[in-house]
Amino acid sequence: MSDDDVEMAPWKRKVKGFWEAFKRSKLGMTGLILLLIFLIIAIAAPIIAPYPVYGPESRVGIPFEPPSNEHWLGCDELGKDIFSQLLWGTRVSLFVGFLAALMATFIGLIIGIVSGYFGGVIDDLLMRITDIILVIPGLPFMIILAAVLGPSIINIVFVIGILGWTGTARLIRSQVLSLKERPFVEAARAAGASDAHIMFKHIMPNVMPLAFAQMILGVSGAVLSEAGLSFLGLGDPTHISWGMMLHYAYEFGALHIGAWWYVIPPGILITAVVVAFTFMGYAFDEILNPKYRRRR
Amino acid sequence: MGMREYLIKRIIQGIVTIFVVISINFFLFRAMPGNPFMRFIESQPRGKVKEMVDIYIKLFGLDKPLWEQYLIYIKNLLMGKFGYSFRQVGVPVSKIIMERLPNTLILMGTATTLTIIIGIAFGVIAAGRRGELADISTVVVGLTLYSIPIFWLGLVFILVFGFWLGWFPLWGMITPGKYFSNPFEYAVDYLWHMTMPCTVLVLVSAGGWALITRNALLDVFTEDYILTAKAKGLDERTVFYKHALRNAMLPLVTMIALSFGFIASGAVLTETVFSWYGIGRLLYEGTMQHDYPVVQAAFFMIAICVIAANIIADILYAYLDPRVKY
Amino acid sequence: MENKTVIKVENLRKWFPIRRSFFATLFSKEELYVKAVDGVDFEIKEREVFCLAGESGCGKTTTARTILRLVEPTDGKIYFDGDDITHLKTKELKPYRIKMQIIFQDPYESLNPRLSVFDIVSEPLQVNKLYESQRELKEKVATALEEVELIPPERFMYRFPHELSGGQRQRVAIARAIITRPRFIAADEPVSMLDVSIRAEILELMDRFKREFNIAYLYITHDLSTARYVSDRIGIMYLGKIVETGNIDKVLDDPQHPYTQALISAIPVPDPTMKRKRVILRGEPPNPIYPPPGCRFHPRCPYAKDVCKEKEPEMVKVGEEHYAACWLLS
Amino acid sequence: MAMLEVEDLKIYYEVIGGDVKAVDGVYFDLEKGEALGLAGESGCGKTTAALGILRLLPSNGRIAGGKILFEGKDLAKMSEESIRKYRWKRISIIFQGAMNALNPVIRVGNQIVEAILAHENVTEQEAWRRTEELFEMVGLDPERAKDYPHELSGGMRQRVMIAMALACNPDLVIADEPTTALDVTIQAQVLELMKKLQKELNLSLILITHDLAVIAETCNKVAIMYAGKIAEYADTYTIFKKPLHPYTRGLIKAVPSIKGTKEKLVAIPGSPPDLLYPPPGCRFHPRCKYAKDICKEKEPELTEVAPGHYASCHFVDEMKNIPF
Repeated sequence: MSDDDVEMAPWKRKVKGFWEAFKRSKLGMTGLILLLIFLIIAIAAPIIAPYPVYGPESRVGIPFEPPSNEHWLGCDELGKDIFSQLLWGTRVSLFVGFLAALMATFIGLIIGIVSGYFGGVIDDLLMRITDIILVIPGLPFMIILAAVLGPSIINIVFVIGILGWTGTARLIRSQVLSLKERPFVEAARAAGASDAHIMFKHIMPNVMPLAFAQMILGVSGAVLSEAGLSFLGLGDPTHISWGMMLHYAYEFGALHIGAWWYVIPPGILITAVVVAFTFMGYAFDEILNPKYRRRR
Repeated sequence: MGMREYLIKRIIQGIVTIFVVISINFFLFRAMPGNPFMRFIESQPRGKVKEMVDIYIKLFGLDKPLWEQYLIYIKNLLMGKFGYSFRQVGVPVSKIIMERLPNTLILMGTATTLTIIIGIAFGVIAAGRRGELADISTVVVGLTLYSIPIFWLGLVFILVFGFWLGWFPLWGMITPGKYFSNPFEYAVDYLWHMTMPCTVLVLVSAGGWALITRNALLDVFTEDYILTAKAKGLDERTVFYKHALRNAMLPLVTMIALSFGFIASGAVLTETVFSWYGIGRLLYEGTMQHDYPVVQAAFFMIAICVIAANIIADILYAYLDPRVKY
Repeated sequence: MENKTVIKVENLRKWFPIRRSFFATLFSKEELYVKAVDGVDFEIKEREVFCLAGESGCGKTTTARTILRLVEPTDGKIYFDGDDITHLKTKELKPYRIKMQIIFQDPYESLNPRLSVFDIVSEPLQVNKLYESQRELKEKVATALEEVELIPPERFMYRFPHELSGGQRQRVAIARAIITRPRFIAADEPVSMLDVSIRAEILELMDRFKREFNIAYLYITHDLSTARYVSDRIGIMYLGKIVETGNIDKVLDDPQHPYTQALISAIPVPDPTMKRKRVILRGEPPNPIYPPPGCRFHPRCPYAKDVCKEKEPEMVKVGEEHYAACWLLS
Repeated sequence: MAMLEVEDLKIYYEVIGGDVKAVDGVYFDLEKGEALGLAGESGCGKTTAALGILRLLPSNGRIAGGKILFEGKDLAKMSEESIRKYRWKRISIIFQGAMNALNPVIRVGNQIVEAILAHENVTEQEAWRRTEELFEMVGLDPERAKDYPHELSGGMRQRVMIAMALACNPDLVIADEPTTALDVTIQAQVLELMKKLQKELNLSLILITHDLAVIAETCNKVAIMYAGKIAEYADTYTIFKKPLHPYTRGLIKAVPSIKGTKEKLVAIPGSPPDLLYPPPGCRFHPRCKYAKDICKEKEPELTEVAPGHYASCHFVDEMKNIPF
């Protein structure tokens, strides 16, 4: 470490240290670049999409028209431009993915910390609930819940988020259990620190990186779940998403006429977005998960 | 506490979980705003479905208060009475379930077994060649496979191997209208139909398995007892299989248990795409057709399978790890 | 002038209940306890180092944590400057927290890896609101760092623990302990994780503060050789009890309790010319859930008599400033 | 010719930023029945040297030079196949934390039987009988051979490790901090046992520890390591009573003793160097109170100052006149 580094603010050095490690991970950087591309697409979709995708004026071609110069990826069963829909679909995937993962991580973090820090009956109760939710089959339950709640983007976010926190909660709890036995927590208590101070100042900063890695991995799961639910016809029909496009492709017999331009591109984009988060999450986990540290 | 108490404890936990699933099943359909169950019945035109209402009112006590309905519901479940389908009017749900269950068990059983074997094999290869091409490609390919939406891979397979190349049937479980002279012919046709869905399931899940196996092994490699085993002059195979793999199996068994829920999700999507008449597809069809008794029963069966598989995995863990204090 | 007593402990007990799962309690109703500390008495004066020594699991660390009220005592009394603090509530305890500090064994574990040296050292001031302005806070931290010879303080203030050597980390831990000018410090094996070549520096530092700030130390260690150099008085613990106590030189040079004798003879001496006869103890310390009846040491004692199996020995005076609890001596 | 001769051994670890020279020119030798203490502070390379002898280095470590002659054959250049025949049969090793050094899912007896079967042409029953004999030899109830490691106490596990190390009647046993994790009274039991067995079986022993007192009581020769190099090497009496190297002197002054006069403990200022960027010249010079300019520039060689007494310091002769 050089002397200049010491002059930097501590948090800047922390971020810098993390970035140095992350930069070395080819997987992580690939994921980050992919994510940046998708973020740009999501923001710029209205500008860069060649055709409108909502409303009657979106029927710009012949149904199931194959790719051409006007329609790079052909048209769907209503004659809507597929390429434009793909660009717009990025928004739903990222929105649902981020929000659901954020919700799941938040619930998981709170339950993990409370359960691990306070222990006893609270811990017992929360962990039994976690165990139960952990074995409830995810997608089947989401299907039922989504069907009962009705199709809307917020419901989809809720349905995915409410089931996705168990892994995070368990991981954070086990971290907190070991953290709270560490002497620095005891030292803080000996100095007169309150439970709140210890939780926010000592426990939180030590579990946040892990929660962050969990959230990134959670986004990939959430994007996949959204795609699955939408494909099954439980998505929000007022918004275009890639899963929804595949739903219509399947329903309206794209397979029977070999309309590959309708079937293949949405899946590639779902895979690419999920890959971005999976790669990044894997890289974060390798850097931040204390379990892996001694392996290097 | 000995093994027997542990078993009792684990089974009690399982029963509690099943009880929670039953409650979710009940309240979701009866107590949610608007009571979806009654709403469906009331929305039906005159005809046979309306007649079902009387049967349901009698069977599940729909005119009674909610808590009483709940008790009746549990009692009926315990006696195996799932009610009658709304769509296939008058057909007991239990009959539909029993027709569908074997198909799911065959497909999922085969796919899961293959996944675990292939996944572990690749994980072992990757861990043994850490940092080499085989390892790096296992990580990259594994993560990518994990990221593919399973239903889409199904669609691509249908398009490529079914529609364009014509190697495999597009969907279904047996060739329609075909006459089978013996059970063997039937089995061959069944397996031929199963090839694509099974392959898709294995492809998507095996990547994750390979990664988990690899990481578990790499963790074990840093342990001192591996160094001891090497110092003892044991050959690499013995060190690897007797000392490393056996310990790496422990986290794997935990992961097997946790992945059953994931497998169930894969089942619903795969069965739907390939029109495989199993419980997963039944759940989907039921949801789409608002056939709530069928949905409830299908979800219940899936949950039971997952919970049972979990208990088995936990017992296996306790058997493998002498340190488990139950 | 007679030094004031800072810490006084009377018949201190700490039993940890064994937490069992709900299911286990269905099969057996028996309540089990780990009797970590089971009746301990001592006092520590200003500028005095009292050493609690013994093997792992003998209860020495638990004793310190109980005195600092980091764990709740099961029984007994703790006095600080004559005030009974045994059952004070969190709020009432606050003024005492400033006056009592602790230093831990492992400087790699006792400093939060995500906090800077400034955050760590200033924490006691921050949580007790003992500063007027950020400037004052910074000055106080700088002074504390200078006192532990981390000079210049600006070079160390914004580092993270992993950027420091083991010795430097332990200095940071000491800076945190002395920043509130405590009257009492419990030092739990403060040098046992450090390299031999730097131990003396840390011990010297602690000795300097003892004289400058009139600190009373509770020095906890399994290493009697180091204890010999830094302590004034010592208590030898075995299975939750003090078996022998008194002036450090008297206890170490003329041990009276068979356990102390065995313990001392077991310690290797860094001198190849010194040949000693060793007392090798049989077996290992028993489980503190089921301590043996009578004298707790009797199953391993080479001189055990019948009475040792039945009745617990009382502490008796065996010399000037020297006490031991053994049936052979009474 | 000595049984084991280590000459100019160099072991480097490859890390981001270069090579960590953990062991950088180490010499010592050992006769049959001798006990050598390898002493030094954390990170001085003593454990690496031990692992290097048996070629058990982690994947980023390599032997970068030097010889390890065992009965004249160079272990450093041997094929993986041939060195395996030396492991345990001729040279066995006891690791520090016995909890982690034993496989948690295999019964301790089986872990010993496995070692016997790997090297001796005996049946499994015979191997079990031998294991039970070994258990009695180290003072354990042979019944405990059927236990798993977690069912034994720390002291018992270390005894199991000793029994395992003796399973194939090796000529040399390397013990890496065998008693560090144990309580003093248990440490005394284990050390006493090791001393007894070493004499009875005429074993050669390399005892690696940071605790000089343990070495004083167990070994007849001592090599003091500092920052990957041998600072001083002599018989135990000379090292403790007439050391010449400033580091050895400092170390011995820093060690407290339960017996004898209570002299003031003196620390060595500073801390050991980062072996990724070791200081030029003598590696000890930044902490040495006698350091002169030459110490910063030129690396001292390990020279024989008296028969069997080696030290690597530019001012060895001057040190003879400075009383210890």
